[in-house]
Amino acid sequence: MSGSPILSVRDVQVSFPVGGLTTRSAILGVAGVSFDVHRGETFALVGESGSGKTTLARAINGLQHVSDGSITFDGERIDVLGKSGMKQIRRRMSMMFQDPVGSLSPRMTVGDLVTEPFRIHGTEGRNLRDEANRLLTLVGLPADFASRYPHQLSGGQARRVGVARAIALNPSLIIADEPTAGLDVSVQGEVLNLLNELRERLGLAMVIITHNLHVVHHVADRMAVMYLGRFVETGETEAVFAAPRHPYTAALLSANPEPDPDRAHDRITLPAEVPSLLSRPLGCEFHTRCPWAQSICTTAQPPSGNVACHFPLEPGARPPSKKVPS
Amino acid sequence: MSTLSISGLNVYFSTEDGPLHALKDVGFDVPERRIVGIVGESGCGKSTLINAILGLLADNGDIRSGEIVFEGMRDLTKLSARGMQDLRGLRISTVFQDPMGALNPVLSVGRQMTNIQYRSGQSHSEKVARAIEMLKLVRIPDAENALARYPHQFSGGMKQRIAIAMALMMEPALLIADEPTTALDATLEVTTIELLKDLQEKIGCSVLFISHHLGVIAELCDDVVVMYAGEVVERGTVRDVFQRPSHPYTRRLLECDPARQTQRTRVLPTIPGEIPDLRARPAGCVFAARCLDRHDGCDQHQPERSVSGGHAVRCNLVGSRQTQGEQA
Amino acid sequence: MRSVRRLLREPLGVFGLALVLLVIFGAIFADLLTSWDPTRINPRDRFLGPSTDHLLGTDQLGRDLFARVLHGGRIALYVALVSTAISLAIGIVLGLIAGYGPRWLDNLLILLFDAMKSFPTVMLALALVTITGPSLTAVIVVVILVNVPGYARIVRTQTIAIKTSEFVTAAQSMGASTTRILRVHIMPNVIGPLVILASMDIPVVIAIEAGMSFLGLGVRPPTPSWGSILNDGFGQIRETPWIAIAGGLPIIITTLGFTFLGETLRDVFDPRLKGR
Amino acid sequence: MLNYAIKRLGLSVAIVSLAMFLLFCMIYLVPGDPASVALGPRATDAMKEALRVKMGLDQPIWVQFMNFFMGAWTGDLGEEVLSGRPVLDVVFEQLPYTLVLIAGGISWSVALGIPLGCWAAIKRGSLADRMVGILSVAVIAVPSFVIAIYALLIFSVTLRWLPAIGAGEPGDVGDQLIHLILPSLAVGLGWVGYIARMVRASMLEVLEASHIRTARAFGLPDRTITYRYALTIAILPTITLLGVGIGQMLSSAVFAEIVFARPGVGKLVYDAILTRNFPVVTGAVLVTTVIFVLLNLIADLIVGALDPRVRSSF
Repeated sequence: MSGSPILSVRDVQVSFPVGGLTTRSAILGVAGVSFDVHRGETFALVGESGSGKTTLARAINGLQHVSDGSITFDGERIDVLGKSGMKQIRRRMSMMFQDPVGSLSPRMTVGDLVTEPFRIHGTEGRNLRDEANRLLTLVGLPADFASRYPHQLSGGQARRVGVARAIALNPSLIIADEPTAGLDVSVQGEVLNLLNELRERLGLAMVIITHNLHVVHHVADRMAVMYLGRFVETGETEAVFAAPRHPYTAALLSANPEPDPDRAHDRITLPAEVPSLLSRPLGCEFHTRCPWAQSICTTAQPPSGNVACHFPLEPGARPPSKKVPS
Repeated sequence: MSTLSISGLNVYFSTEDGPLHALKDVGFDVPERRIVGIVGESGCGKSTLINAILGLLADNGDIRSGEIVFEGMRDLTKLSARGMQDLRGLRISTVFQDPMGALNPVLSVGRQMTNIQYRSGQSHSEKVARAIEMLKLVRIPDAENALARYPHQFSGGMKQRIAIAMALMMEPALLIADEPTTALDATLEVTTIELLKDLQEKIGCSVLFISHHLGVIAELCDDVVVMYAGEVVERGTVRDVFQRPSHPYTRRLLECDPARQTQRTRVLPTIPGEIPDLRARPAGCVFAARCLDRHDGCDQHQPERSVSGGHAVRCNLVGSRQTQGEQA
Repeated sequence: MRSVRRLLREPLGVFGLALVLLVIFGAIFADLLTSWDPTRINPRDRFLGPSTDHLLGTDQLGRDLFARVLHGGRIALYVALVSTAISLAIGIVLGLIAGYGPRWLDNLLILLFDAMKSFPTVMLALALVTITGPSLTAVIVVVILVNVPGYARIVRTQTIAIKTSEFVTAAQSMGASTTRILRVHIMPNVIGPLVILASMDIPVVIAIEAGMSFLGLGVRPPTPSWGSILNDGFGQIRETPWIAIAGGLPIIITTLGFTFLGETLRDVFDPRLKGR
Repeated sequence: MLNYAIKRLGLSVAIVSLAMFLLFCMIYLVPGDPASVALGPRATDAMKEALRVKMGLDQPIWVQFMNFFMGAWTGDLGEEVLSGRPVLDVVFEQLPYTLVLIAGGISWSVALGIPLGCWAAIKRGSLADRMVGILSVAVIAVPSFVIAIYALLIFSVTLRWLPAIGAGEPGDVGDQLIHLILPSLAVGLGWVGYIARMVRASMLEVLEASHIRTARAFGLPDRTITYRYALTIAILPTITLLGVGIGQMLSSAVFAEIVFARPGVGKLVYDAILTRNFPVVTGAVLVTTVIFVLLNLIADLIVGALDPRVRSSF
């Protein structure tokens, strides 16, 4: 972890207007998060649907307006850049989207798709056909795939094309939104291995957005867990997996059924539903579902830091008896 | 007696490029009061199997041969549309994957729940009481008032619980659950599974649970059926199959699940290759092309061999040669 | 090629294609197919019934109806082609602006389309022609006014659907310019279905032209048009019904032909559009 | 729902206002002088000038527009050139005939179209389905005036089953109904096809929805599924389509009124053009436009009231 971080996010907020003509207000999709990503590192953003992880990723990539805070990429503040400034940044920061096939333009061939970055940023005397061959080889696809259309690809193949597009311009950072979504288990590994291999070979930094904790365990160096647009816990992946300190992280980890029928399931069950962003709970926003919640949690905001909790868990902590409301 | 007993089931679809052999010699039992999981990746024929059982195959689908015997007496493949309809909802119920689309958007939840009791012969108020009872059972808050609301006023998790309530309302002998938790978040997924298990014990029905999620199957089910390319490649109790997988595909599939790797690794196992084109099935073993242990004999047909008790594997290697997995 | 083969396997499509080819052939080779002049008046040959000499008979001025029908086809096809092409061009531009432009402009354009659509077609035509007087141009203007809001709306809906799709977001994340996104990612996905829908609108265009000419608001006499033949015949429908039949038959053949062909083409090329 | 209704009403007012503006632009910006048009080619310059003053054409364009606009909203559509009667009265006198004609057309299209569409959807892929499909597109394709003339030729002139002209004796409902059959069929036949197609398409879409699969899996009888679960949803876009259809039926009504020599707004406008009675033309266009927008509004409100997703949003 030497040198300055490639990406530095500070107190970033993203708000959306809601309501009709009379009742206009705003909700916070991302409610103030900070983190750094260093060169050659993989950072994972983990959260369930509605946690704001995708919104955050789009904000970093400039696809979403940042309402407060700052984003610094490679020493340059990018949340204030205009269109042309951002275009220069996008040569060095690329993004992969959730839907493997749907993120590929349906009427373009694979060859056109993988060389699209060059068409956008100037070819600089490159032979596009050679580039297409080079990129397809790099992601392990035969060169004759260049003439295929997206609907003729399997999910895994389409995902590889997406990776090829993302690395075309030799970026320093890739943001991957659910890179394994919609893929079978046997194919998930292929994609993750490919990303890992490329990250090592090309010295990339990566931000992976996912709801799948098992994926995080194997690919990320550090991770952050998001709940209602905030980080509830940040840390080294191994440390978080070994001993989660925020109750929500602990619940998420225990909610992951493992393919072993004899493994004891000491599960932390979360009562109630995720609160609506329109009416954020007071105090600690997790208190409505937290088995450990005490009276202070309903009034005071938890301390900021790596673990946003009034009472961080000790290793191996169990929920307090069975007074959990059902 | 088994609640459901399927044997030698072959299903074809007619397509523009010729007949597609979607299910080949599928056979397994769903014993009484047990939860049987079906696991497999996309294209393995899980959905076709459910539709075949329910008599809801698409127009171009056709059951060429085989039996689906329900409660030891009725062969569902020979049942008339009317006879099938009489069973559905009453003796066989289903929960589908998509909680958003599973309920009719223009009818209130109460209306939908009373409508499906049309065969109960009870008065309207009794039907309403039954509906409220079921909603309470699946932990819908404020069940009395929930009846007047419409599906779009519930969250995804709640809709799926309502769907489960509707499926179990008539206390069926068999519940078919088609990936009911796939669209839900992890924390919701486990609560839904636990709910399903509780209800199954209360009602005492059998469950056929379809999922691609190995962890969910391991946790919920008693028995498991592993499918690949429209064939049952292995079946047995969850403990046997997950702890002593005998088919190379099952073994590799289990290895691929990142949850199985407790040690952190940077290189995850994969299964290179694709499933074969079901319009031109290979003559021999359907997994041969991707199998690391294959030998020349794999290109001929493979018999079904029982390893022990109810643990059956469709593979040439089992019995003839010890495989790596069993040595370990 | 596969699509063409599938089209030829559909009896209805083949039937439609045959009718359309018949009409186009008749219009192109009108001068070779008959030696009669469609506009020459022969007072001595008035109201002649169909015969080998006059295949469809003659009208109240003694003009050969077969010749008038063939030449009327030219007018109908000309109006259909020109006005559809112009409507498509305007509709695509307005639709892209509404779909991809700022929200207020979208709202304004949608309101404009709704207002244009809220005039009953024939009423609009009547009002317009009252001022400008009947002409072919007036017919084309009416067709454009009628078609553009519909096309623009379809393009707008598609554009909005596509602009939030992941592949467009992906292009934006690579830094693609607005023109590139419109040209490379949106247009190719919008135009295909639109052209099919527009081809299915050709019968409507032909009906508008014939209808306006029937009311005397279209082409000026003596230029032959199917609508004006129908009008000539309508006055004498009790005495000499063949004139009205001669005017109506080509309209039926053409509209049915284009419709059957269009329906089949749509099913073959883009089954998603079914039921539009 | 109330909020939705208010919003939808506001939109309708905006559409009518914009339509008035467009009509104004068309009249005053398109080459041609309404005064000369009204008086014909033999009028002297002095006569034209006098009429121009009378019609307010000598005033600045924005004053003209405000006069036109305010007048239109308050029902003052000007006066008939010759008789001096208010245009609104003249139009309203003819309007009932046209509305009856359109109501007849709608009756045909609903009474035949919905059952046919349903039937085709249920018997999907059968010969009956294909026949309904071909007949639907055929009646949509053929213009209504051709249908009107051929129907006149066959049923009135040749077979002499039905009367050819007029709206029937005033006061004699039976006679009026007999006179209504052919014209309303000409107006509504195409819409039988439209409605049948729409009902079929949306029925098929709904029948493929997963909640219908769920309903089947619960063993609900086919009749319940088709009529209570599917048709209640499939009918919604059909109602919207009917709202749009009324606009086109207004157009077809012009032809039907001319062909069958029926009184009505279409006939009124047609005659007004021949006599260059210009204010009547614009007045009739405005009235029909307002009716069209109004009926669309009603259709949307009905759909809103039937769809709980709209009803409960505010």
